[in-house]
Amino acid sequence: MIPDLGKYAGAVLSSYAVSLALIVLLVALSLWRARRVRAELERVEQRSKRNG
Amino acid sequence: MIALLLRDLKLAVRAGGGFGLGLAFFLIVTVLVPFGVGPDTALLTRIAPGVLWIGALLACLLSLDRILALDWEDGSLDLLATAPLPMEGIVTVKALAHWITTGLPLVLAAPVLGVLLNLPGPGYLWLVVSLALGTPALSVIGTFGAALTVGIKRGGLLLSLLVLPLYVPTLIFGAEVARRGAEGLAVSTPLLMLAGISCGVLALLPFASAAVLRINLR
Amino acid sequence: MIALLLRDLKLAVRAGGGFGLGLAFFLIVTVLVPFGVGPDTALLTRIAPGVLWIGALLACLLSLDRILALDWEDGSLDLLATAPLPMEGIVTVKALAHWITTGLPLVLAAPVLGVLLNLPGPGYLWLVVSLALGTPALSVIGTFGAALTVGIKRGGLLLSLLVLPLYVPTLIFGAEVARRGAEGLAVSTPLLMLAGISCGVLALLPFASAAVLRINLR
Amino acid sequence: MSLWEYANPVKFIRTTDTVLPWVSWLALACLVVGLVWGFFFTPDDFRQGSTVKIIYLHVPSALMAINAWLMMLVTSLIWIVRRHHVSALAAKAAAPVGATMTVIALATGAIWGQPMWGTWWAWDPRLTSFLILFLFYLGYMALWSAIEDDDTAADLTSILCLVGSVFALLSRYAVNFWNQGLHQGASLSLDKEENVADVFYFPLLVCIAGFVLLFVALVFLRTQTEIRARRTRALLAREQRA
Amino acid sequence: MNLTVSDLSVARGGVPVLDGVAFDLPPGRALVLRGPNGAGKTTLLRTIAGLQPAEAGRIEGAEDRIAYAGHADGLKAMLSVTENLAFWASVFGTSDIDAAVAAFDLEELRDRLAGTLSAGQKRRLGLARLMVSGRPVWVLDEPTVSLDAASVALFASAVRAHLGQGGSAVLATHIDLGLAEAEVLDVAAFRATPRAAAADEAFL
Amino acid sequence: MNLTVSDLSVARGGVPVLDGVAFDLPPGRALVLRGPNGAGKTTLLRTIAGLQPAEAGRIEGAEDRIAYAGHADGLKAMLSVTENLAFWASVFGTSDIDAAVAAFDLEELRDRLAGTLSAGQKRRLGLARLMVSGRPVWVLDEPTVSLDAASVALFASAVRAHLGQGGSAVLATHIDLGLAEAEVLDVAAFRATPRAAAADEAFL
Ligand code: HEM
Ligand SMILES: Nc1ncnc2c1ncn2[C@@H]1O[C@H](COP(=O)(O)OP(=O)(O)OP(=O)(O)O)[C@@H](O)[C@H]1O
Ligand SMILES: Nc1ncnc2c1ncn2[C@@H]1O[C@H](COP(=O)(O)OP(=O)(O)OP(=O)(O)O)[C@@H](O)[C@H]1O
Ligand SMILES: [Mg+2]
Ligand SMILES: [Mg+2]
Repeated sequence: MIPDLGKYAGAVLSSYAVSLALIVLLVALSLWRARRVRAELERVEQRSKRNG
Repeated sequence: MIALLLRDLKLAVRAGGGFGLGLAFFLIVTVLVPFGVGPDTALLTRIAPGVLWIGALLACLLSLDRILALDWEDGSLDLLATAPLPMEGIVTVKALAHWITTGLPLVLAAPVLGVLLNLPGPGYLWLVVSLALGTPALSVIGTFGAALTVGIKRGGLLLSLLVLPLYVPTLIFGAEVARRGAEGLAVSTPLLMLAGISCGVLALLPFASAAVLRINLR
Repeated sequence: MIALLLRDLKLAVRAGGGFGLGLAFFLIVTVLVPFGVGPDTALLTRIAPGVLWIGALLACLLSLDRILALDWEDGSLDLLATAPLPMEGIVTVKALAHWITTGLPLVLAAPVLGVLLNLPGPGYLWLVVSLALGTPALSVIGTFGAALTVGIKRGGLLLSLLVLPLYVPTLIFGAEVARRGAEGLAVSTPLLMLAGISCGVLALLPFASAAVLRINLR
Repeated sequence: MSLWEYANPVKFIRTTDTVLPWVSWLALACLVVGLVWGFFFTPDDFRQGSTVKIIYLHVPSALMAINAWLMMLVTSLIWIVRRHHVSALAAKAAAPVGATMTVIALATGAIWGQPMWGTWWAWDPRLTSFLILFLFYLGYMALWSAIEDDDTAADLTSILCLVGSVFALLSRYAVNFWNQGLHQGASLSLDKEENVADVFYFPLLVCIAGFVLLFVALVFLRTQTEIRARRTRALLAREQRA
Repeated sequence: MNLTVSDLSVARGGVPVLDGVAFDLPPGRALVLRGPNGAGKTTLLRTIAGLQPAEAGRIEGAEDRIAYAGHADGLKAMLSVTENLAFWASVFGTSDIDAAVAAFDLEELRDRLAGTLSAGQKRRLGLARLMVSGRPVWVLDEPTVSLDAASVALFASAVRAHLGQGGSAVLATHIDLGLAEAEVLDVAAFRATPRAAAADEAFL
Repeated sequence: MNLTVSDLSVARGGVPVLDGVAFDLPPGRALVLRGPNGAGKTTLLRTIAGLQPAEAGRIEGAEDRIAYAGHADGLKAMLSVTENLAFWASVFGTSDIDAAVAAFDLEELRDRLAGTLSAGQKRRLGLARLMVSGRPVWVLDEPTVSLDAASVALFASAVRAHLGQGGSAVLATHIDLGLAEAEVLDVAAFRATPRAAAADEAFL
């Protein structure tokens, strides 16, 4: 499946691994924080609506 | 005691003076050196262990004035002194908090910065070992300096001046371990000395710091 | 304005943060370097101009937080802001006072420290010239950083982080002048660039610093 | 309708909410297609061997690293001149993305450098100026996080961004002067003769598109988050006064 | 020239604190601000002194005419009493500090470093600075903190003398200053309705 | 256990300030120190709290029994009101902060960062710390600075409750606290005769 990368396999694979890991980390963090903040806002909005 | 440690860590994280900044300073010093001495790789390789140690030392140094001065200024130190904590405990906890926020991140980041300066392969292990052994001593000695200068407004520069000579033995043996390690030589003698200095400092200096702090408070 | 300059100088002398300390820090960094990198003379000669420049830069950096933070803490800055002085004038005077207490002594002391690092003969002149041209820029840039971080308690480390990257061009050209000078090469291009940077920074940055300070005061 | 209407936070959230899924899926598609194409279906370079595959990550991330800063510069200027909150928050949102891109460019470059130049790191001007750019990102983010008041933080960071850009440019020239480099020059320009061979070129273009879209999606998402956080704080403050 | 404040809204930390503050202060008059802790006196005074922008409303007759004294005294611990005063005198372009020294009974402390004064003595020095500023409008935030009864009286007579020379003063305080002739304004009456600050409005 | 001070001499900056101070404070009683600015109240209180050594004389019943509050409040701007109090509670080995919060009317401010409080609110928080310390002897230096009338009353009733539980208090102040039952000691009576400090004696 994986193409023959020859003697540079380590370099190529590790650079893909590092980059993808960083991207996934960034996306995950952004999504996680987006979720949390959105939930928090909803909670506060509900409450302030109830209190008038 | 644990409450104090937790508070200090919390403050370090919140007040934007925490883990990141000491590290960033370390990074910047490492980056500046090539600008100063030129980009020659062979030259950089030779001075790498020394530069990394000096960088770590300066990063430590710059954050020393946060150890006690903040608490002094807002009066917390007076209040802590009247609290049921031994002064020795207070200074030890303060040094520990400083190490966790500054020394530990430096130890972990040093290998990455070693790459920038073309540190040779076998050097990494010994660099990390020497920093792990040496930075606690730096924090404890620094706390002593901070206790000495605590009454002085913005004593940062004076603090550096007092502490730097005290750092010399640690620096010499620490850098020696890292350098010999990088060159593949035997490291046991300086390593033992470094460990000895660290243990001695950790065991004895807190008493001196506490004494000095008591004098400064009155 | 002159009153402010005189007051700052007087305070620098009295409060123990003045001429001596920056210099002493410079000295100590220069002395630490051989401990860190080992005592090889040829090696030291090669890195001498760079090390001296980096030492000067760090000595400058360490004293930056005295420029504005002290006045902020005791409320003088609020009072100065309501006084009939333009903010641009205030920051310029502050930078000038910083240069006189830190930059100028470094320029004068650099040749002496050059001896410690075996700086080669022709290097002395160019080292002094480059420092004389470069340190005013360091002070002005530093004042900008100090104005940015003035509201932040013990922002010293953050200040360094913000200011150091801004120091890069000055450092590169300054160290280049000193290094080429020491090696007997032509220095005119980096010298011109260094002078250009200094002039540009001196002419423009005070406006940015004043703007930033106004924002921080409100 | 003027463009500035999107500077209204509510309007911004509403618009981006409809756009965001499209951009995100498109980004994912481009990234997958580009990277799979590049990784599996392109030949090795005759000189660089299989390491040439790194280009699909290295070049797009390097481009985005610079462009993210440019975008922050523009939005900072907009904030200073027109004081649109979304603009300042977008700059804040973009910084960590740009910083990550810089790290990716640096890391892939370093990994590439090991087989090609025999060293992880050399003080080549291109590399060095990226390192400096990374420092600027760090300082910018640290300043944002150190100041409590939002508008003050926006003001100060945008001025830092302006001043920093000037100094970043200066550093670029300084570094160029200081050291001649190992790194190849730009060869992606459309009019130059020695473009990379087409086999590498097209997947690379797809990857670049993927990174751009990813950047846009992330900035939209993070700006929304910042707006919501800000709104939460405003609501809480109002509640507290009541 | 009067100090005229009309329809002023002030905010602190992004939260509106006072709304619709209005007063008119002719030369020779003093205005005492009262209000419970956290009412917004400090915020109002800082706004009048130009240290922070107003959310809305206008302040006239303040430009370059105000001498401000806040919670902090702005003294340099390492300068003597005389040096501290002389510095502020030359910043404000005046030169006579003797009157101020006499008015606040600092004669004996003239050559002491400001850092070695007691809390009340420091405060007296901080207040003496007002006299050397030569500015017509004094804006004072809790000026009598730490002062003993005798010093409060000294302060009251200094204010009275200032008013007599055509100056005016706005003071926030919790205690009685012995300034019977001053008008009193209770800022609690202007408490802002709970709403977002101008900076936050875009988000609501 | 009484707090007994006998024949105490205190000095500041190497200059003797008070001589022969003596008093005896049984549980349940409060002592108010009075005296003009610079009389030496702060110096005396710091000595009693053990923050500086006495020149001569003895202090009994102070060891580990004192909660001190000086001119500075020792608050951390970046910690919330609750966090500040909880920290001091755990340092002093107590755990209940709710009583203190209630006594000084801090309920609404619980989650605010201490840095965003007004001057009087900060002071209230600083005083609330006394209650969580669980110490029997309160040593307070101008505790009511910046407090409005309502807060002074809160403070007075907190002191009274403390006395009622068998605690005692020494307070320095310039204003009237509404603590009618407290004894008053005028430190001006103990003013030191001009002489050298103990540390200087060897040179004379
Ligand atoms: C850590 C270090 C590195 C950094 C920060 C870096 C940075 C960059 C940047 C910014 C670009 C885009 C420039 C442009 O298109 O004008 C680029 C392109 C490129 N880099 Fe690197 N690089 C690094 C290391 C390397 C290494 C080690 C190699 C391979 C030997 C390499 C090969 C390339 C190639 C082939 C391109 C595409 C050039 C083109 O055609 O535009 N880079 N790099
Ligand atoms: N960041 C913030 N967020 C919310 N409220 C704040 C913030 N900063 C200050 N406040 C509130 O603003 C109000 C006004 O404070 P200000 O210092 O003006 O009061 P003051 O009248 O001077 O009180 P004092 O008599 O105690 O000095 C206070 O209630 C304070 O708690
Ligand atoms: N270094 C010094 N040299 C000489 N006298 C000093 C020095 N430091 C302080 N003093 C004096 O010691 C005296 C006692 O000061 P202290 O702070 O105890 O007074 P206090 O009663 O608390 O006054 P206040 O009511 O103003 O707070 C003051 O007159 C002060 O000026
Ligand atoms: Mg106030
Ligand atoms: Mg006192």
